[in-house]
Amino acid sequence: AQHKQGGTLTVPLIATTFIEDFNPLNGVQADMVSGTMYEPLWIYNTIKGDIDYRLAESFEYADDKKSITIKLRDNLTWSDGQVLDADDLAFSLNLGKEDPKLDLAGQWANGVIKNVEKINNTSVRVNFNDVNTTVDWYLPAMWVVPQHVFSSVKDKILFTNPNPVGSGPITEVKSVKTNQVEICRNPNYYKADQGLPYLDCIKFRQYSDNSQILPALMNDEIDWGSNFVADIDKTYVKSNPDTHGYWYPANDLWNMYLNTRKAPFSDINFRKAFSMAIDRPTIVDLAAYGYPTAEETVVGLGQLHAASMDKKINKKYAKLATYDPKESTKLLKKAGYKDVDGDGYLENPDGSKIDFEIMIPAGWTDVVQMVQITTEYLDEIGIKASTKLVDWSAYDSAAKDGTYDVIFNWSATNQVAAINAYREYYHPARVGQIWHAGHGMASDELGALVDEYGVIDDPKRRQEILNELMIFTAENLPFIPVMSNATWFQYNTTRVEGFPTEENPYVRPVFYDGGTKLIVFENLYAK
Amino acid sequence: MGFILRRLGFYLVAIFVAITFNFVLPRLMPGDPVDALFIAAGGKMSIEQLSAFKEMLGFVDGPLWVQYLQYLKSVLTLDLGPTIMLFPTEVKLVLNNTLPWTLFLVGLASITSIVAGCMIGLYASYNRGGLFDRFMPVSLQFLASIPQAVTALFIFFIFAVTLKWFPLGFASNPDLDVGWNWPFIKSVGHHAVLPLVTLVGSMLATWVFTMRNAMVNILGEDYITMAKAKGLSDRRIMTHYAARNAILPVVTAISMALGLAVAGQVIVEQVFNYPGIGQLIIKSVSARDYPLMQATFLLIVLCVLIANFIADLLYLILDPRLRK
Amino acid sequence: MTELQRPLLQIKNVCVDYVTNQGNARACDHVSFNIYPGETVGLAGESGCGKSTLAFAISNLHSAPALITDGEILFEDRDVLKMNQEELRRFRWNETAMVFQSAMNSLNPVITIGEQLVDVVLAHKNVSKAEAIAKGETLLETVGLHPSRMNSYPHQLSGGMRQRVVIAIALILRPKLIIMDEPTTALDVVVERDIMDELFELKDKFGFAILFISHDLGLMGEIADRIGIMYAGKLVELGSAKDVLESAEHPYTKGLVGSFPTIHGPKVRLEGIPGSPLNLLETPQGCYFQARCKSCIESCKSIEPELTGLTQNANRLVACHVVHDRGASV
Amino acid sequence: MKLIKNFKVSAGRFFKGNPAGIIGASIVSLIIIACLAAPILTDKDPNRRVARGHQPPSSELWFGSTRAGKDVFSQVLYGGRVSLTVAFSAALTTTILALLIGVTSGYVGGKIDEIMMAITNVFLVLPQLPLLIILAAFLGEVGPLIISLIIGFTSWPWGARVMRSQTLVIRQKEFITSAEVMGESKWRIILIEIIPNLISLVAGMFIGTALYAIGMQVTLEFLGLGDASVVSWGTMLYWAQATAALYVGAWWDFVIPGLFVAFVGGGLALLNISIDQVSNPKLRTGTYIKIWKRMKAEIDAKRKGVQS
Amino acid sequence: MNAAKKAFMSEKPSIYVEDLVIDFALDNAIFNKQYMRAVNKVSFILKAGEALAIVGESGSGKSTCARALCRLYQPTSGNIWLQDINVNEKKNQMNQRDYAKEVQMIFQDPFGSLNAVHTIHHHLARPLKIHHPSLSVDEIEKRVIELLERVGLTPAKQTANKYPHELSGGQRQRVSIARALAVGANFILADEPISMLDVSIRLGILNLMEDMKQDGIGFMYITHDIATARYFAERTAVMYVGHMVEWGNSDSVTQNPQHPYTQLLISAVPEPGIRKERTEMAKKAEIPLWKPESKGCPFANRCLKAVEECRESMPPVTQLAEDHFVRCYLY
Ligand SMILES: Nc1ncnc2c1ncn2[C@@H]1O[C@H](COP(=O)(O)OP(=O)(O)OP(=O)(O)O)[C@@H](O)[C@H]1O
Ligand SMILES: Nc1ncnc2c1ncn2[C@@H]1O[C@H](COP(=O)(O)OP(=O)(O)OP(=O)(O)O)[C@@H](O)[C@H]1O
Ligand SMILES: [Mg+2]
Ligand SMILES: [Mg+2]
Repeated sequence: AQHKQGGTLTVPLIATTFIEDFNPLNGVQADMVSGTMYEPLWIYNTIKGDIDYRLAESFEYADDKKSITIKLRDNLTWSDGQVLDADDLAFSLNLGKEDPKLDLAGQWANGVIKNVEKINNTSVRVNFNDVNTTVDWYLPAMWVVPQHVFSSVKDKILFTNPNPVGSGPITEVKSVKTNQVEICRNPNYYKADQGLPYLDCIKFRQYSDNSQILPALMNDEIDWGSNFVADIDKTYVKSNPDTHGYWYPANDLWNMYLNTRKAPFSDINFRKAFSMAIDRPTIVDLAAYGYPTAEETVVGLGQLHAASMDKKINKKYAKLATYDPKESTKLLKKAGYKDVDGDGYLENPDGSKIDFEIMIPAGWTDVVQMVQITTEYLDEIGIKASTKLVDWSAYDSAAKDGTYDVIFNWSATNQVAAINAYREYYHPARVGQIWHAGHGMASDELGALVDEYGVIDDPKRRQEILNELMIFTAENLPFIPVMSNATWFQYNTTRVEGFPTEENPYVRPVFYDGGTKLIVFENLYAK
Repeated sequence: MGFILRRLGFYLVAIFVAITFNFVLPRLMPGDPVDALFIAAGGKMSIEQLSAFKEMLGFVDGPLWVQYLQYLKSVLTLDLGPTIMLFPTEVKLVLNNTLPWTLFLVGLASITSIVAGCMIGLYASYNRGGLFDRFMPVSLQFLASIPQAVTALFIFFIFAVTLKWFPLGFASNPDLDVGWNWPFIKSVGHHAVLPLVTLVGSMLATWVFTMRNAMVNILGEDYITMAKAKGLSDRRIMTHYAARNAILPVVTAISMALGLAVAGQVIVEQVFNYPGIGQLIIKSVSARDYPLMQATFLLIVLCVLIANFIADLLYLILDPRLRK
Repeated sequence: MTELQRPLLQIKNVCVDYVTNQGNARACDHVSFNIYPGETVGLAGESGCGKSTLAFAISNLHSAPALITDGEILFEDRDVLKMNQEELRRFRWNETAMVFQSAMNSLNPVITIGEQLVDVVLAHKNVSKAEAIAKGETLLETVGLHPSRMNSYPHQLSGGMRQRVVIAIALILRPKLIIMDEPTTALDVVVERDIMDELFELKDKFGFAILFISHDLGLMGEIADRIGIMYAGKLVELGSAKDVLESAEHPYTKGLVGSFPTIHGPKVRLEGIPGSPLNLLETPQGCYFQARCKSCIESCKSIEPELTGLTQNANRLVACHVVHDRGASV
Repeated sequence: MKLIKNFKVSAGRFFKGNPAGIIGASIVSLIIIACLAAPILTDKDPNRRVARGHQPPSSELWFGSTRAGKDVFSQVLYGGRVSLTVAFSAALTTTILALLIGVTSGYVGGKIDEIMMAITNVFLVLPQLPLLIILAAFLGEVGPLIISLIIGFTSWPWGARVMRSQTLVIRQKEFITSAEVMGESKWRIILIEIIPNLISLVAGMFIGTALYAIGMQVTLEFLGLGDASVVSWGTMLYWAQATAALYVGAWWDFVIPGLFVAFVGGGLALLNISIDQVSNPKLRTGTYIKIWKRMKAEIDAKRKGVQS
Repeated sequence: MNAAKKAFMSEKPSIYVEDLVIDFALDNAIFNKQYMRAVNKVSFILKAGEALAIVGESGSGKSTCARALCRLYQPTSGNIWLQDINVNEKKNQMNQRDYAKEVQMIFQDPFGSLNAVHTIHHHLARPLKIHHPSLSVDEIEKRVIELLERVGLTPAKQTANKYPHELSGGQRQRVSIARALAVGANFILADEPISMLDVSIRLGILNLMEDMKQDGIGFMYITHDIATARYFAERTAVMYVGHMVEWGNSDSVTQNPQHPYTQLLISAVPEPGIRKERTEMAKKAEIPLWKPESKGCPFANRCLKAVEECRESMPPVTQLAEDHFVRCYLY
């Protein structure tokens, strides 16, 4: 549909203060820059399951899978009118070679890319060290920057890029204040002939935390919120049902990560009992107002990757994700857990006490409540557990080092491919690096499976690998999947329309992701 | 002169203690402070930047005193460096954006409450035992004893969210041009009303009581009776003889009150989304942004000390007994 | 000081009460006496007998909890108690000035001596500030202080100097009456002597009357023309200084006089007054001195003695049954 | 026995003609008693779900339920125990520290005094909340105990200074010299001769610090720096704010803990005012003023009458 | 100490103060500290059963002497002998309690010298407990009553249970005296014990002290009021700016003052009925601040009869009569 041009979109950003820094490479104000001033090469639209080509027209792996060729659109220009061509792309790709901090896609650092070659004015070939079939997932995280600006910049991290020259729909900085930045239409946008973008400007407003977003939404001060809002139906929607709406599509999977090195979590029976002891739908309902989706299986992928799952496997393990306290109790009893000292709580088979803590950073209010309710359910089957609110840094080190009893945390299930989640769960190279591999069950065998996935492109073998990992997860339960979180998305159609909705789900509206943000923005128009 | 020098010396010591406090704290933290320190910085920093940072915070190799000297040097040369949470933004820039608003709000609130409080206190003491005297100060004190978190949220919810009389946040309307133009000034005023009311409400009672009690004490002094016997008018006695003496305890109380004003500021900025130092300290603390946190803390200390010093000077002007 | 002269100040039946939560304490109980122009009247009595209370009443200075409940105070026939605020303001200091018990406390510590001198002039006289300052300076010189002291603060002066400043302030409007409430008790004898000498030089010069309040009967005997003795809010004896000190009539006065060892006289054991002062909230029937009196008789316990003249000398007023009975029997 | 009688007498003297004191004491003691009697007044566990979220007050749930479905009434009572314990233990710590430091410094004098006072003054000018925030953040999750300790250990300087200056006044008094001349030990002089004279100051300080500690605790917890899994008035407010209680119309979730804090704070403030008035009767607006005014009016009228 | 004095002292309990000097630091400076000399080379003897009055203007060092005698101040130089014990000497330094048993002090301010929070009983029982630890509770009780009766506070039982604020100034001063008696001290240093009391009750206290003197207690009576000094004390010493300028038998000193300062002091005392002529000397009443390095007679700058010598060195002691001494170049 064609819409008239004009209008401004106001969006909130959680920040301390705004500053004049539009450098996509240092990420100081990434949310202002990515997808707005700078376009990605292409975007994976997970909801539609397709690729939206942006600056690139196409990409293609070589037959030997040892290189990828990226073809840019013709007649691309920078916002200052200069031509955007393969030189810029090659320059941008090469930035990561010298300085790992500029390696936004991370493909130099992990040794994938060997070198970058310009083929012609619009094409660039990226050569690999080894066979690889997954580079295209990561390249959208890399921003193409104008060589004519950045090549003369000495320290590309400290550079503030005060007069940004970009490729995206809005590039012209109209005003920078500590609490508002306004950026407007790119006069040389490559889609200008299609009348895009419809909106003239975006105003970014600074808010210091979530609690200030709700009143701003209610009083129509902002058009697009991406924040947790408590009891949204009773607050935001109720304050003006005609124009206030929200859509919370599923996001990443949240798990209770168990430390399988310690009793009682070292016992698979205990882990299974744990999983069956909690009533996922009720937890989601009470603690999170029903916004997330309760997980119905335990294979570790979540709603976002439903397409990658196997129905049979899901069915086989569904009972582990179903609330069944009787079964839990039975299982525990069989495994030798008894209340020896008569305090009303079960002890380990060896007689030692069970009393563990589920760790969660203070301040994550909705998930804190989930954990609290989880402990109540555990209490019902005679297991003593408590919620432990910790400081973020303590959480970080416990999660990485695997020194926790239990932590509640997200997973890497919101990435393009399902295999990424398993890499984070099980690849030995990730242990100690990230939060999801501290459960103690990562192994070389599982790591090899994950690695194999990345060098093949046979869909059948790929599915086999996924199935194997899913079964391993469900059989061993190193973590207990609880729910797929929601994508926080509130819209206000008082001034601007065209937002994705449940009825018209053209993209998963993640504001903090440059790609999806761009797709939504392109669809917005003033009323 | 001696008095001023002594006070200045003392403030130097106080700053020194604050700086040392900053130095010691990260070292008291469990675990490896350097690691924890740079979580927030992610992978954005180069090795060189990281070591420059460490040096700035005194985390250099060598014995503690070497670290301490290094740290002192960077503080004394005002080498505040970049923030971690907004890396590579300079700490100075962030402070620049926030400090003026805090000074504006705290200053205005302090002055308003001191002036208004003293006037109410004066009036109450003048009408000793009257209805006003018996109820006004006590009610104000009652109000002031309600934690600011409660009053601020109530005021915000009622006047900003529900009635929409006042804006939801910011120090001015973000759409206006910053400068000495009337719409902007008006907007600044409009945005300051609710935070100001909250702050003043919580500080007022202190001054009312300080002033009233000082006045009541002084009105019993012989020199007041003498002034009365001299046939001076009541007004002159109150303003010239009594109030001038009663102001002294008020000035003394300033040092105490300033600390509290800063405390109020944190909550008020948080609730009313007012862009000041108070928010900054909370944010930097939760993000473990050491450079920013330390700079903020030092800055607050510095401001409080300067205000204290001004109070000292005021005292010196008002009380001839201190001049030598 | 003859009766023929018109009195400067007539105190008639003045009562002053302190209102307390425990009841009213009458610190001045139907006190009456006159002060004539140029005369020095001494008022003596132990601590708490109401001397200062009476002094305050003369300028109607009392504020809560003190209240002048009865009587008249006629200054040149105008009743001070009936003046309105403005009349009262103009009356104060213009006609009667006051020197308070302690000079330390009666000067405002944060205001210069000069200002405290000058503002009284400005409040009462229609003169320019410069004139007022000039006046202040002359007066400082009069009391023996250098005019440069105008810029000093009270804490920069010694006790004696401060007392002189207070006297200067009292004199600046040339009042007809100066009330001195124990002006020198806080000072050393030598300084006291010095100031008293100066004061009486000034009195000779300006001719004001003095109401002199003191504990010190010795000093009083030296300077006063007439002496009044107060006990528990009542005036119990009044007469010429010589009479009162040398042939005291009231047992209390006798006791008081006998409480001062002399420097030159014979060394004998003195007895003073037994017992302790009366609590004004628990006053007995009859004479207030009965509990401490050695010659107490029956009527003392029921009838309040009135302050009346002695038969032999109508100017000697005594409030004592024993004395009057004796007088009557003579 | 004598102690009780003494207490009765002094309590009587304290409250007589002192409405602020009476009101303050009743409010505070009422709330304290209610919190102590929590198990009697309610059979609900403050940490357990007892209803659906945000149920309005009813005969079943007197003060409604929180978003998490917990009983606000039992939370406010049990939470009060925590908050009041924090406040009073912080106040106790502070008072004891201030007393020890102030009195020692004032009585012993000399170099010790100079050093102690230098430290005190430095701590006095360092703004406390930022200090607390930073300390709280560094100490990680700060439960009620830590909060009470950090408030207790950072609030003493003002009190110490007041105590010291009062001690200096008392030290000048001759009964101290006479105790010294008599050969009393220093400790006995401090404990038996000096400290009892500071009682009203100590009481005022204790109450003032308790008031301050309640405020600080609420502030810290409200800012999310406390341990949100412990029920206290501060965390109740924190949760109410986090679950947008006011916005969804669940005012009770916010107002009830807010009112309790407000009443305790106000009650303590009233008590503090009356302690001031007792230690300095000049400040008192006693009943005698009323009587005086009435009498004065009568006499003025009489004088006028005579005049006209 | 000369032999004569020593011999004399062993007859009767006595305290001999020998060349007492006390300096106070004027400021807190670390270098170049300034000192003032509050007491300069003062010597006197206190004897049991006798009173020595010390008179002088404010700031002349009277209280400082008394406090040094109580060991509240450490003398800068000079000795205090209790019988034959040099009290301040390191090797035989007495402990405060033993010393306190000999010497007690009573103060000027009847409001300040009793602790408002304790009963009268406490004030009297404490010294008994400290100095007579062997006493039983009942005995202490009995002694307290006896003491109160001794100082004329009857009924003693009720008084014991009262708080200081329930007593009048004179009664309080009696309690102070009783407290000194409770210790059992032989010497009482009375620092202006009546100056803050009501005129009507001053004499009561003086007479009480007089009676105690008869019982063998030695007094040092500090006062402004030279008339009461003569009334109460056998011997009188006049101090001026830390120096004893004239001393001896009270009657000689007051009736026949020799030192110009004493003469000034006595001429200032009011005498009923006599309007005195103004004395010239008093005009320039500038009292010097005495420093350790100051020299001459402190009164020289006010003295009309001062000669060159007076500004150079302090005059030596001149004995005018058997018991009358003066330090002045006129004699
Ligand atoms: N504010 C007051 N409230 C109650 N009673 C008071 C008050 N002020 C004074 N009195 C009482 O009034 C009486 C007289 O006091 P006043 O000051 O006149 O005595 P005085 O003779 O001047 O004593 P002194 O010689 O000590 O100055 C005293 O008994 C005192 O207790
Ligand atoms: N603790 C002290 N520190 C410093 N100076 C002191 C101290 N005590 C007394 N002085 C000074 O020593 C001098 C003598 O003081 P002292 O108290 O002995 O005088 P006094 O004769 O007792 O006077 P008064 O009659 O006023 O009591 C004074 O100048 C005083 O300022
Ligand atoms: Mg008086
Ligand atoms: Mg003295």
